[in-house]
Amino acid sequence: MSNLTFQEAVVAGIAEEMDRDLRVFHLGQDIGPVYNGAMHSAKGLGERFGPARIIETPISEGAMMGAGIGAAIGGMRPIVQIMFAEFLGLTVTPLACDAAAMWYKSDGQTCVPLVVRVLFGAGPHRGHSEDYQAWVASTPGIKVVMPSCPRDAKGLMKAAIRDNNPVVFFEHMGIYHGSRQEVPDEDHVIPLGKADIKRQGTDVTLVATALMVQQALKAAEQLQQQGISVEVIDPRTIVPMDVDTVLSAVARTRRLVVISETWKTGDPLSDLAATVAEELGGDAPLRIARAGLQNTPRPFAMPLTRAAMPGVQTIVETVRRVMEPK
Amino acid sequence: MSNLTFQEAVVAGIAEEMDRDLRVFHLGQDIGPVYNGAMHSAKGLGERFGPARIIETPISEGAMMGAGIGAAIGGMRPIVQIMFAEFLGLTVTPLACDAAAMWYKSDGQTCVPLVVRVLFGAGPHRGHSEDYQAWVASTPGIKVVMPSCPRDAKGLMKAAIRDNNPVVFFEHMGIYHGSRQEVPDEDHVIPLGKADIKRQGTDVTLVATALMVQQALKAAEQLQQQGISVEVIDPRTIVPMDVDTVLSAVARTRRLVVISETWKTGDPLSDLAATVAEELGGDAPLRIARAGLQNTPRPFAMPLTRAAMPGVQTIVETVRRVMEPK
Amino acid sequence: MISEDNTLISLYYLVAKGRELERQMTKLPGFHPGVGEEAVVVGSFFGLSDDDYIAPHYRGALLAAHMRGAEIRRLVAGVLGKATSYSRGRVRGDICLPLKFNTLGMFSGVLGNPMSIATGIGLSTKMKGNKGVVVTSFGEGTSNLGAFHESINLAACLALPVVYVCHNNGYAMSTRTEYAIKGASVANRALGYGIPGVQVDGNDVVAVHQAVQMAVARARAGEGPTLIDALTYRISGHYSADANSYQPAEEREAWLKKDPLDRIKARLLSRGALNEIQIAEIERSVVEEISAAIAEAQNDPDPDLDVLGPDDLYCNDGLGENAK
Amino acid sequence: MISEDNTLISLYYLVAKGRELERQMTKLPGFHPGVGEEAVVVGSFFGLSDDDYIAPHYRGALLAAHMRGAEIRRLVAGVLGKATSYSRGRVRGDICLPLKFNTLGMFSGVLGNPMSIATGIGLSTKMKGNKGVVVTSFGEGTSNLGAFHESINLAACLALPVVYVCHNNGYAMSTRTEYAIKGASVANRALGYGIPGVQVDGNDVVAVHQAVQMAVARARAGEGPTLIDALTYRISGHYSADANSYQPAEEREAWLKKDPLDRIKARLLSRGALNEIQIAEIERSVVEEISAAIAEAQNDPDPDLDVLGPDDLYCNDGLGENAK
Ligand SMILES: Cc1ncc(C[n+]2csc(CCOP(=O)(O)OP(=O)(O)O)c2C)c(N)n1
Ligand SMILES: Cc1ncc(C[n+]2csc(CCOP(=O)(O)OP(=O)(O)O)c2C)c(N)n1
Ligand SMILES: [Mg+2]
Ligand SMILES: [Mg+2]
Repeated sequence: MSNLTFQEAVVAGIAEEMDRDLRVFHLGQDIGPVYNGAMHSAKGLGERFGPARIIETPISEGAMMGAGIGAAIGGMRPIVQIMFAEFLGLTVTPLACDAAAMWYKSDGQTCVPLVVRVLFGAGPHRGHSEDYQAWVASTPGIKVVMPSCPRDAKGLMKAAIRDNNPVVFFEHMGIYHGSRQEVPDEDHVIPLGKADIKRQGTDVTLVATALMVQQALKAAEQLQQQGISVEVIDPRTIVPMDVDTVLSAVARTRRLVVISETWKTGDPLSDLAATVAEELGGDAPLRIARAGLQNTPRPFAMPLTRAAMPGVQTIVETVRRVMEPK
Repeated sequence: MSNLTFQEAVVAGIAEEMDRDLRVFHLGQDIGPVYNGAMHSAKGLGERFGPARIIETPISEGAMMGAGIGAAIGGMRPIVQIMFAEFLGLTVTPLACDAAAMWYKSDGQTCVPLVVRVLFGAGPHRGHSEDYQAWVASTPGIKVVMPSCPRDAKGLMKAAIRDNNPVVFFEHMGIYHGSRQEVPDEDHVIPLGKADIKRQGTDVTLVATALMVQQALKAAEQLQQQGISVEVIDPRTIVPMDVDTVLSAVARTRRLVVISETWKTGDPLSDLAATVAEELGGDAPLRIARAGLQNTPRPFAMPLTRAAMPGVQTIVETVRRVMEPK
Repeated sequence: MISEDNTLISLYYLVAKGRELERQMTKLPGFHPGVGEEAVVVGSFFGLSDDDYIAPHYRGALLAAHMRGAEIRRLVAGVLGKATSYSRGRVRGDICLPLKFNTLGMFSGVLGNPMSIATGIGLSTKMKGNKGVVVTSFGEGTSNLGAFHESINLAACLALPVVYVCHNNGYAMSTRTEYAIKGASVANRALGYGIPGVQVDGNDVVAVHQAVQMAVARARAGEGPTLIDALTYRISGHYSADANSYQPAEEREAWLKKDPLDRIKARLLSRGALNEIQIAEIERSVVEEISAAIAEAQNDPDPDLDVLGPDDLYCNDGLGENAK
Repeated sequence: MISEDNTLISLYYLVAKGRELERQMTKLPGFHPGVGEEAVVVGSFFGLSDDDYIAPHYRGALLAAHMRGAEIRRLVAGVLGKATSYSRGRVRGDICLPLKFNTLGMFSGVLGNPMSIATGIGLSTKMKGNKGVVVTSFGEGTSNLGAFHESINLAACLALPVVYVCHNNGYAMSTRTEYAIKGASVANRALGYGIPGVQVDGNDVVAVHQAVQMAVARARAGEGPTLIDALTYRISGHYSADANSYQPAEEREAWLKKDPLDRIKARLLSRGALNEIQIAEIERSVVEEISAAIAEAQNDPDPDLDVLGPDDLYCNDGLGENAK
């Protein structure tokens, strides 16, 4: 076990995989030993693996993505860092239109083992917080990972690197250099597509990702005091979504709360909520409530940024809503 | 009244607005009098308005979008054609990251009256059928229009051109040169954000857009024979979504069916289904069912293309599903 | 001398085959034929090794894939969406090619993607140190896309073994080159990237072949990418039904006089490498081969619905290793 | 002569003001200061008319907006997210500027967008036939983005009145220019678009001003865009906390000797346009002005939650007409 931050856990996972598999390499802007990547997202990798495997590029996200896809076709296992999720739009054309379709459309002639790293989320970095997760999650063939803690971050990164499909790996800036956690040193791989129940509960099933998981756990504490028992499920992988775990949970509680840091339209968790309504809706009572990012561009000033996204208070209120009879 | 195809109706709407407002112009690839636009999407406009207002560009979708945004800031009212929705990824960075946010973030210093035209959908053109509607629908500040018939197409295009916000206008290739419809000649503007009830019904509320509306109406006929009365609602505008019309309808029928030609994850109609579950779910019975595009890239061969998307048969079965007790 | 004759004969044979293929495919709806541009295709992809990769321009793509070992019948089946295609009908075979022949096509309809992806394949061959190269081609209209700029600049910075060949064929759909490119040439753009930019007569298959092979040698030697600007002309319409009436008669006439097939033929005759009878024989056999392949493909069955998947959306562990 | 002196004095005054602004702003966290690049900013945007538009590089953006009439106090309030900012705290004011001064900033954090949008503003001024021009600036690192290629090519094809000025300051974050650009210069890239590419000493405010004004005159005359490659050096770190230890000492020393502020000062002194006392006076006043503005901004209130909206997500009919 080591006591790591989210950032340290991600980098540790990458380093272990680069040791294990010489085909794995990292490509991005300013990820070398001089700058170590935005927010130290590649800390130490340049020094340790050198310029042949930690490759710096000009500012050209589209070509960087194409380079990752092509290198994967050519037999390597690239990790491409697109500094911020905000820049994903520059890369979706090669990633979503071509790479995501290659395994299926080529009928198995090629796979694209590619990891795409992006920073996102409201945090110390005052800007670049947009996630645009719908842009990658809405296209079949791309897996999307969004961890909420250091332990998951390392295990999921290792799984993403070993996966044979394009995987977009979201790293939340609000928890990046935050609280540490004991993370296994030995080979610790968390399969993509498996949710984790972060807290047991009997009254309400709450689903959230990344920073919202940490907020939800705080809210659950408060609600416990008020006699409401909240189960917190972290899908960890947004695509593929572990629908079964959520369905069996809500089948028990009959109450689903979805908390998201992104906009509701296009949010993969909205699709999850719709699926729950389809599968479990009928004559038996079923309550669903969602809270997400205010339906505007993200405002900048700190008080506005905070008020525009769900906080502990909003989460508590949303849970109380599904507890009231209707 | 004139008897027009979808393509003729769209072009007529554009021509009327270009006559009415000299600030309106059209920019795109091969939209001039020589080629008249892909699938004749700009038929006759080049000849009628000349190269000063029908502006052809090199293949550079990103710059074309930037050009439209900038021209709008500068006081013009551009219509930019991005030939196929499949190319939207090349344009979302200026469109979604910047243009969509300008009115809100500038606190009203500028608006961006811009229309973006895209062709999409399974049709005669064997390819370019992807819509990627989630890429534009998921970002607040962009309006998204997806008409299902010539009459709506003209009225909505005129409204889109008069709107002061970025509007992405989807033109379905499967109905583009299809059946004609009587379209008003006089000033016929259909407000964005208002759904249209294409068929009255009492048992089930069905929501669909574009080609799926036409399929749904056929299915509704069949179901009528089987004694099931289906109400077909066409939102016409995907963003902003006319949630109220759908809610009051489902409040009556307690049964919602959503039929979509796109993938479920990220589909704005999935958000609509989730909202219905939130608002109307509770102790009273509520049934929801969805059918969408198979969760893979779109296969090419005609039999596969057809089987991968909802057809009349799938729609009938989906409606029957919500009629069964559960 | 003999061996040079053999090369010329091979080049001629491929140009003749390409011409017949494009000619016959024009009769199918929605195809984007490359009549008149066969020399660029053949010159670009002739003489590569099997480990090399190619990412050809969509126009002329079938000929390119065939040069890599793909069967014409199965390629045409791909255009028609038949079960016998290399993807079993999953992808449009007119622009998307079988990767098992180290041949990358368009997995979507978006121009530019093959340029950046081919650049990445070049990165992998460089990292693996196996001296493999990548030859990719595209149209002059496509050179106005950001993908052109970013890809070539990245290849230049990392000294990647990639050769970029432009089909400078005068048009992008109906848009004339001089309307969309104000620079003196596409080759000029190489100056912005610090790599060689070479202009070549795209209707002279030998000239294209030599220029590309020089660039390939440079790439194999680790000296980085080259941009080749092959001047040619689109005799075909943009697609089957396009009458390309927008091409001025004189312009068209002038280019018809420079027909790449006639030129390589004349060269062979003047060298005495082949005589009229041999040429007539070759062209007859080519017509037969192409006609037969297309006829077979047309009679091939449509895919069954089991081809739909969707259970194989992802490449699951293990599979990836075996996949090409 | 007098009038020329006056121009020089104005240029000096702005460079001095810019220097002090950048210097003091460096003390705020997360700011991207442009110490050493003030001459490019001042030279690019001096002498334009109010109807002209500018879309400045994010580095040095506050000085650019101030040159258009924006108050420093409110601009700084924008950096701090205060209620008194031009957006009431809705947008990050370090890179996003008040459009009411015909000054376009970044409405997202994505480089390249201002280039293509500025190109479109140029299209509108051309269509309105009002002889307005657009001057936009960006870094050499940004010139590797597809947006650079597509925007300039489009402007060239449509002969748009846009001047593109590159802050060629040696670095993109920690990436050295010679690593990311193998071409001899950024100016070279103009050859690929058939427009003039002009290299200029970016630390000579007069030289930058003259080069830009020549390009502006060309644009007003309907002769289309120009690319200006202004060679300068980033004395600051990439952002406030960046120690830019990666800058070799000799390189830095050499550039410090070419300090743009010292150079315009020396010029004024040698011409006798100003004497030491006057200069000391000006610089004292500048320090006071900037210090006061920043202090005021820091004391300004945070926005109330009513600034959140979200009811004004869209510009509703009518409003658009009145909007700037
Ligand atoms: C990004 C993108 N924009 C537009 C199109 C539509 N389109 C298909 S072919 C073509 C012309 C391409 O011109 P060029 O690159 O010169 O190749 P050519 O057709 O002349 O062989 C266009 C505009 C596309 N497929 N992709
Ligand atoms: C598309 C995009 N890629 C990367 C970044 C992150 N980033 C911010 S500033 C910067 C360096 C820009 O270099 P340059 O254009 O030379 O301007 P300079 O910082 O030197 O003034 C980078 C890479 C970004 N904001 N946008
Ligand atoms: Mg061409
Ligand atoms: Mg720079």
